[in-house]
Amino acid sequence: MAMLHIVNKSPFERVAFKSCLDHALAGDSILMIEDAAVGATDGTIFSEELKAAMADKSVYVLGGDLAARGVSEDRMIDGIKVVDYAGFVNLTVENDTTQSWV
Amino acid sequence: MAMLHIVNKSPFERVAFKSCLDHALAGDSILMIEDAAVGATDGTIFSEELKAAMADKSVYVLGGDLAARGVSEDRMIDGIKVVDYAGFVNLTVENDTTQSWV
Amino acid sequence: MATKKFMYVNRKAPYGTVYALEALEVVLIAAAFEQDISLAFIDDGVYQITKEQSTDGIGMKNFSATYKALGDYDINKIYVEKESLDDRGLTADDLMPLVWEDEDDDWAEKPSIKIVSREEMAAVLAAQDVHYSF
Amino acid sequence: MATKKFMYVNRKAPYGTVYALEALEVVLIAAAFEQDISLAFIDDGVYQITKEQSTDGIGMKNFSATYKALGDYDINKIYVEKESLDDRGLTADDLMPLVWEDEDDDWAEKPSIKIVSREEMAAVLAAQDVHYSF
Amino acid sequence: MKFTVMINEGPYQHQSSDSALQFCRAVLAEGHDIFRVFFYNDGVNNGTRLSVPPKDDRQLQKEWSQLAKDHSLDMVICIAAAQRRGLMDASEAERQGLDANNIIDGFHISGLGQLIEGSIQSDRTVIFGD
Amino acid sequence: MKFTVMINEGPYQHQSSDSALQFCRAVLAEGHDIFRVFFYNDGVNNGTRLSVPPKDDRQLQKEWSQLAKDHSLDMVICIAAAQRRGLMDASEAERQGLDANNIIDGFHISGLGQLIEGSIQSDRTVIFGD
Repeated sequence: MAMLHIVNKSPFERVAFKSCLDHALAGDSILMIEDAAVGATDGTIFSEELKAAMADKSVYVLGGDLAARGVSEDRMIDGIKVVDYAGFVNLTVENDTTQSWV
Repeated sequence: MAMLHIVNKSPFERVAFKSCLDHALAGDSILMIEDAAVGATDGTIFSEELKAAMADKSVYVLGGDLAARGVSEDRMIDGIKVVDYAGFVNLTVENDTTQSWV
Repeated sequence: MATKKFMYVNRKAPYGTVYALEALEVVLIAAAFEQDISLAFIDDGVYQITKEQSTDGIGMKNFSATYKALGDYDINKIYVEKESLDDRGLTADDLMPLVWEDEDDDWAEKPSIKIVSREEMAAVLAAQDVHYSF
Repeated sequence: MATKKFMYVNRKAPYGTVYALEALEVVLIAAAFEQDISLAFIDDGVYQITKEQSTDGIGMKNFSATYKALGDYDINKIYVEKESLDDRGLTADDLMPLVWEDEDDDWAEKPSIKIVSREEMAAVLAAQDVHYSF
Repeated sequence: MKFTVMINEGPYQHQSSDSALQFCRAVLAEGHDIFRVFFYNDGVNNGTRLSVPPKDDRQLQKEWSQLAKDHSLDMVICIAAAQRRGLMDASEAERQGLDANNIIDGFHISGLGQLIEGSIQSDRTVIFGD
Repeated sequence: MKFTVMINEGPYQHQSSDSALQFCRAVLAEGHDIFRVFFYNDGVNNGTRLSVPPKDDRQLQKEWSQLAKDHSLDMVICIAAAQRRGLMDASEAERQGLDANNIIDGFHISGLGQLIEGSIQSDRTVIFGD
């Protein structure tokens, strides 16, 4: 049963994102929305932790939320996929369950 | 100009408490209210950092908030002072300014 | 109606925000729907079930006793993450003794709380159909 | 009325919550009161003044241009914490170039942003009379 | 697929309401069904008709109301959460002896059972909160 | 001493309203003055009269209202924040062409300048938020 983990909190501000990574299993997907989008940036105090998770999990970011916070896509960690809301919906369909790390 | 720093966020949940400690100066006071009260507990992943700050700052906790979260006073870090709302008011009076680390 | 596995993920301290209380209100209603209900206490959520909570000083209602009633509604799968306790200097002894009576075992009183590792918690979460988080 | 030193402490990312926008609305009103105004951007607050914010994808108004207008109101003490930028992989080049025109220097355009260390930021905060945080 | 969506924060203060609104629109655009939208906690504040945001800002409460009308959505405000926060429809206001009500068209007030039933009947439950 | 207190969160969802209420009571009990209480952001939601919390819960909006009456406090709801969130007094509702209002006695609606002026006039400004 693959799970979509939806995280909406900045990894620099709250423990929710870290907690999400600590509980996601291989094969799961993680979608960053709202303030969590800043977590897609490479070269941060959080980026190595997210890269490690990407070894066996897929990571997505909602493009609109990334752009709103002034982070251009060329600053992202390689391998993170940018989705729009249609892509968000598809992720909830493709995975068996969703969990929001609010 | 001594400052009262009011922090209301759990140190295990958000960066606000750490940020408060990083910006408080010697002689300042720090008051834990609401969810921040759990930060008064000794033997946590946060307690050594708070103890270090106590070398040159005074640390207080609102007793009602501590009790509400099931932390008894004998579990607290030595030297933290328990205050009630009257004590909270007095701290705002005794310090020249207050800053809330919301 | 179909039976699904419902997981209530509790990650926030009580009283500072309403989430713990309003999550509990959902759990109590859910009991009437005869679904498979589990509760997880992770991160600051472990403070929701500490014993000896007293709200006299903050003017709010102490709702912690309600967790003790969950066993009466056959809600007895309560998972608490050991790493979350450890980080906060807490142990199982700091938690309320939540129990249920096993009808199939001459109504023997049994503990509802299972202390699990983070790895076990991840597996428990993965086995659910619906994840409520507040 | 007396003149006080007002410090606006901005620690949250824009758009995810309303705090950045509603803090900015206070700053704009405050300009009319002829007080000594400073802004601090600490922690995720630094995202409030990143350049090239685009809100087309989220249906919200892009209010970042308003920060550029602060100079016109003689609000030109804008402190940004270097450690907060570093932790997020950002540099001064990622921020909007906020400027003001110095009446006493033939209206020369001067930068409003001062990148300061955490230690310097602590000293700046300590020198204020009123701290607004949202 | 059938979706139930829960929103736990009010409009403007958190992005949850915006995100959920865009998500619901995308669910419908992708050809899926929304079984129910459930507003809980401060989420109930999305259901007021007394909001008048600045002209150049989005009109969240009205946009939710319009979405409900356009797609005949079942949008439920939790009664217990609404009572704490002062969201009232005409009949509930009368029952409580209040002199006014403030709910906007498209929302209706009901119990928490509607959330559970929504998750049972739906293929996916997606939660937006703080 | 003179205090101005700002509250940035609504009732129930966050403890801010509870904490601020207890703080204000203590300020008065200690013999100090409250120059102004300013409700901003979701804090404006403390000013509704349509709330009917469970009987065994605290009645935050009514307790604020009572405190204002008992001590003749100046309790201001920010107009811009109130318009976004649907807090209206009779005259503002009429001006906006709305059919109802929901503000409780003891609060009044005014501009952000009241906050700045409060901080200028007061010896201490204390902020309660999320």
